[in-house]
Amino acid sequence: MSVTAVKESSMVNTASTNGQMPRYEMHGKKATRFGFGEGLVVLGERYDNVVALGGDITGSVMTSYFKEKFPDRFFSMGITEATATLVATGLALSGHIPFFATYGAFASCRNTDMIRISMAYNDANVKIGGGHAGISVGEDGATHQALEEIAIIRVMPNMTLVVPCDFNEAKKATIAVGEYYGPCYIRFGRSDVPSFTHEDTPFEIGKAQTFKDGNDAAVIACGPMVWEALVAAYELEAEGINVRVLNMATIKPLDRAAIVKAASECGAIVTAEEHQITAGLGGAVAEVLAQEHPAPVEFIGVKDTFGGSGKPDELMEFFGLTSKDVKAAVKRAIARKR
Amino acid sequence: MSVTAVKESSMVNTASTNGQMPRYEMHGKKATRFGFGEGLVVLGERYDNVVALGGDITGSVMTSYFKEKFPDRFFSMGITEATATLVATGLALSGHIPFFATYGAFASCRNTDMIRISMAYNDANVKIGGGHAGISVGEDGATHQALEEIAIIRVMPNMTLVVPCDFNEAKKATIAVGEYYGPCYIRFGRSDVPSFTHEDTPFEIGKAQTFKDGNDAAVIACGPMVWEALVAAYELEAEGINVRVLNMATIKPLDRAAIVKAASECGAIVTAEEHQITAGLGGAVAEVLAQEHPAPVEFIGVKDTFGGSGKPDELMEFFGLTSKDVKAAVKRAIARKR
Amino acid sequence: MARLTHKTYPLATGFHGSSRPTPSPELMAKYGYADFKPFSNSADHSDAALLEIAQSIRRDIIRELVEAKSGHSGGPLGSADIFATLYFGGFMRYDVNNPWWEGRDRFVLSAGHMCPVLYATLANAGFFPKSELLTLRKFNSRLQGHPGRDMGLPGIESSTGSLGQGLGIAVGMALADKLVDKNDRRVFSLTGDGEISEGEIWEAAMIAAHWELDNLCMIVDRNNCQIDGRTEDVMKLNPVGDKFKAFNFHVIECNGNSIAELRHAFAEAREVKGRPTCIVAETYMGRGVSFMEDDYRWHGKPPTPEQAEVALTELV
Amino acid sequence: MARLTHKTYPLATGFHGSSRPTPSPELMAKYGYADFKPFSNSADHSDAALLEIAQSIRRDIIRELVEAKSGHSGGPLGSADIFATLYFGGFMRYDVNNPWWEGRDRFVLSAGHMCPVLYATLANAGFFPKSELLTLRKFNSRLQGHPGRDMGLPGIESSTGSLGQGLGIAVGMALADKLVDKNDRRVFSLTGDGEISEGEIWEAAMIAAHWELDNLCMIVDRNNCQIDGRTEDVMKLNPVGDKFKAFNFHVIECNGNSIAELRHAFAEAREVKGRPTCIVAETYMGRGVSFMEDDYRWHGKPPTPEQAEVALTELV
Ligand SMILES: Cc1ncc(C[n+]2csc(CCOP(=O)(O)OP(=O)(O)O)c2C)c(N)n1
Ligand SMILES: Cc1ncc(C[n+]2csc(CCOP(=O)(O)OP(=O)(O)O)c2C)c(N)n1
Ligand SMILES: [Mg+2]
Ligand SMILES: [Mg+2]
Repeated sequence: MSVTAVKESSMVNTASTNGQMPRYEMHGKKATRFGFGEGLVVLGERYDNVVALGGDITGSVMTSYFKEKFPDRFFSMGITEATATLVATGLALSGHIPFFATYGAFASCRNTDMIRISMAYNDANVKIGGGHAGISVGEDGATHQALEEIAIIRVMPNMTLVVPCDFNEAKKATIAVGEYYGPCYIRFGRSDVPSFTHEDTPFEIGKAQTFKDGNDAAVIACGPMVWEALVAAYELEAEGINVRVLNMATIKPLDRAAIVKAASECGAIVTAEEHQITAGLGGAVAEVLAQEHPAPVEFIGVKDTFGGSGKPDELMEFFGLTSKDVKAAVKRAIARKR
Repeated sequence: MSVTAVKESSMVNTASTNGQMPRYEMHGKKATRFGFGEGLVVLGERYDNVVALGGDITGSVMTSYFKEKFPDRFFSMGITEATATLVATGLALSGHIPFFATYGAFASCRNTDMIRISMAYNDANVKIGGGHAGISVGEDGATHQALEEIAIIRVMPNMTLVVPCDFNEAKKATIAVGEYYGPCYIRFGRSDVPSFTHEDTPFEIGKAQTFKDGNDAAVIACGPMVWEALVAAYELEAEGINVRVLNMATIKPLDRAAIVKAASECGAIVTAEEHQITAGLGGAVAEVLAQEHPAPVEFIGVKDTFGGSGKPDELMEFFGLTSKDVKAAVKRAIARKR
Repeated sequence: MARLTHKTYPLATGFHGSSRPTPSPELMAKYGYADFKPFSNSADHSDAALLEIAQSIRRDIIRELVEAKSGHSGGPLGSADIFATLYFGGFMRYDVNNPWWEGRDRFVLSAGHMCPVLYATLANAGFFPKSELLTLRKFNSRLQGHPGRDMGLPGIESSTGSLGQGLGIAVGMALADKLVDKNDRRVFSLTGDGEISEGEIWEAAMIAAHWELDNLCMIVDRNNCQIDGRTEDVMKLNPVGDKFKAFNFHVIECNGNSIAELRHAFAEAREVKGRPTCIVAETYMGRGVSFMEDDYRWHGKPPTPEQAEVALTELV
Repeated sequence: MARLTHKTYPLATGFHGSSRPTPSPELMAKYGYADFKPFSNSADHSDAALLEIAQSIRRDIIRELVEAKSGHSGGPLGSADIFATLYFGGFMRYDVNNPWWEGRDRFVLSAGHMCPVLYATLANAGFFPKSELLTLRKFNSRLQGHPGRDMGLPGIESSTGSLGQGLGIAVGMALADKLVDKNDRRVFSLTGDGEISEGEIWEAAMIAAHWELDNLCMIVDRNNCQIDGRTEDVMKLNPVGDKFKAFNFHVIECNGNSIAELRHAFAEAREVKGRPTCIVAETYMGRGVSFMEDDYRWHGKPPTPEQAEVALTELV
């Protein structure tokens, strides 16, 4: 199917979907880690059994806010990600709600056995915050650019995994994760990214949110890629292509119904994540579709390579993680419709 | 599509595929770990820069064979899975070919950060052997039943992941992995499982092998589930359903062409693995199909729960990992064909 | 301000839809389990009384294992005196009728593979009927091959089985008690000696000392054995006491097969202020069974029925 | 029997299809890099000569960082004397014209974030032109924010950046040299002090001592600082020397900002037989720059252009 053909066929749906949803606009930029930090403070204010553990980078992952406000409920663990996860488990098995945050590379990899056996198999109410997600970390380079957490966390039974899309959602998601029972992982980023959701934008663990309607194709995205998807979708609208944008903030438990609905109503899917293209959100979506509603999917993500140093924007472009890439993927996906 | 309809439509293909391939028969039972142990000895005989590291369970993961034969090239690391992986890296960066084996739960989870940064990012020629794969471990219970390695290893760039199906293949795969450059993980099991491949059965890293032809559906399996798939396929043949069986011994790099071919020629796929149903072989197959050839897939695997103690057979049945389950899944998959 | 609580004990989920295994009446009769009366927990027990309990635990370990046909004999037998002293000598507060009682002291078995001794101890204390010991490692048993909290067995505070993790969990519990809830509960944790080659043991030790968790008492079962051989051959651990001293623990070295020495050790640990305690308990693997004693090959093997019979006659 | 070898050095893959960044001629002129002559590596250097090299390294660290606009100042400046002594005092064998020479001694920077000092050291030795220092942390630079072996920078033996890993790699290298290849190469590794709270450090230490790797010399940069504050506040590490002694290391405690003491330490380490050596080098974070010295807030910050100018005038 040529691009022209795409345009024509997509015209059919334009009227029915246009203008039904509020258009998201960027209102400033702020890293999602600040939402995590603020959300944790809200939890600290609400519940006196919320505690936090530090991994020597409290000022980077913003547990510093909690530490300042609730010094009696903050405990430094030094640089011991594996054991900090265990200490958190001990706190959880004592009825507390411990948050331990560090860079995602270490929050998901240095302690994987601890997440599996002590946290998940125990069904312990531990909350892990993984910061510095994705290659938008920038100059620190590959070792610090966590691109594997979605695969590692979602394969673990009992785990809940949330990847908020902007500052506001990160704050809401952190609070929700704190109030939810069970072992949870929340993923957030270092660099400033567009803020576009509002205090009243709905967020619920386990529910995808439709951020833009459309039936020509659907982009299922998480984290800051949701904004890139929206930009792509708005631009494509001008070309007469109506793209649905789903914010899949919860990777586990996955909103399977929303994915199947998107595939059956749109017939073509694009997934977008700041993560390896392997076994991540794209993989999760592909699994659901293979089981319930086969459909063409184009994957946006890092193509099975490590990151590297550079400016965040430079890297996002080099690794193909911009709205431009989403746009091209949407066209490829539509061209694959039958 | 009803089962009757399935039978009728599948009849069409019977003639063209029947009898073209040798029928695999069980010739005894032997755990794949013994193949790993023997393969490692062959490597030791061939190359004097092959060395092995022990993790205090050499008699369980059969590095004991190498230790006995080449005591000067075997080094005990105590119980330090994370650092054993690092020591292996140092050996690899010195031009050696180190094998470190322990239970898969610890070979992939206790050292995940080390696999990611020291082994994979370094592109170091380290070989990890992960034993006690799957719930067929039996009585030791959930902590020791590794069900997450495929997801964890395949998300890492540069890694090669091999999951042999029986004793003979485990031996061949171990030798191949030793002679192949790059960071590799080989997964093998504790309990005796049917031996059915032969010395001359082809094995190549990165290539799927067709173990049975058929065009009504294809089962893509790895590890001991390949045998379950064959049993299911032979039984279904008697019912007039011709099932292709692919032995996907290499999960990474994945033989994408074989998967696409299976989907386009059979139209319905079943994946079977002794692994979580999430992000494993099923996920890998679903990713390829979503990108290249959408098709219905039924997943056989552990359904996102932890294992537990019991006899291996009892557990395989409870967790739905028998030929009976594969058979039912094939019928479901065919029923979903359009 | 509120406390957000979710009911978490007991989980007891197990294998959904499957029933628990039950031993046959014949088996129960064979071992005389039907009319067993649990032992009490009291500082008044004589050393001889505690030794008797230790031997009862040992006999139950043999019975568990011979019925399970797989599992770990050596470490459990070697550490039975530690468990008898800790659970029955008045050093740990617990209520078998209310196993999740908020005021209880807690025990985390870091060396999860040694669970047969913990299960036997709990049964001897009356946490659950002894008959259940005969379901060890069977499908859907609450007595998993390695402790599984999902099974909800009273007295099991945490799943363990991956070496080096339980101590960190115990540190978290001790931190919760001392610094968050500010109560006087105590936390105990036992590690194998091979286990202390895991780096997380040293991370946990550093954290416990940093936070001055004097309500934490860890015990190292120093039996000089692990799976592949003698510990000093597999991975040199000595000097164990000096290591924990350098990590700012109060260290007590004692004969871990002597009830009298263990009593002193636990009593001393209770008085220590400002730092956690590590009891390095020198034991013999397989203690009490002549053909198992001090032999690392018994780390992870059950006795045959014939061996079990001999063992039971020795363990009186 | 054969040796199976695959060409592995240099990798130099980088970002496929992208060109390397190059600093402008103006910048090179500003720092006088064009006519720099590398320093030699020799036991004959006086202490004063080595100190001069250390200061040259320090100036280059400032230049790297001010151009990169991000990165770590404190640790690199504090440890420059260690690098100057090790690389230029005749303690390490290497050939800048044949960086992957089989006979070379090796250095693994376990504290990967401290790479600006390693890069500056390598440039001062002539492994690559100084101009490349000005590409630190830029897109597709061989000078990654944390060492990346994929970039193929001469002198970088391993990717590092996840704390606690480099030492284990160094142990593997030392094991390869001493016990497999049976040659006389030596391996050095530097860790931060905060870094030693990672358990893998203690696993690696245990393994090194078990295998009596006297060809391994580790250095702890004991600056008492880490990101969140003073080490003893973030996680108590003292007594550091006793810890390594209990882990069977030969321990040398010295002033890590004294060339004379460092020389003695490295010379002593070379003579030790039967056990690995740990040099606990007491340093000041940010050493040499008045407004950075002993201040943990300079762990991971670059100087502003104004601060850099002041720093460069102080570092003469
Ligand atoms: C992380 C991890 N690695 C390996 C194992 C396998 N394993 C179980 S017990 C054991 C030996 C433990 O030795 P020790 O602590 O001395 O116990 P003992 O043999 O004295 O009972 C090993 C290696 C494990 N359970 N967990
Ligand atoms: C495994 C891991 N955890 C956390 C970090 C983040 N981090 C980088 S440097 C650092 C502090 C290290 O302290 P120290 O070793 O004393 O180095 P110094 O601050 O003295 O340079 C931390 C926590 C990391 N790089 N790796
Ligand atoms: Mg032992
Ligand atoms: Mg420091």
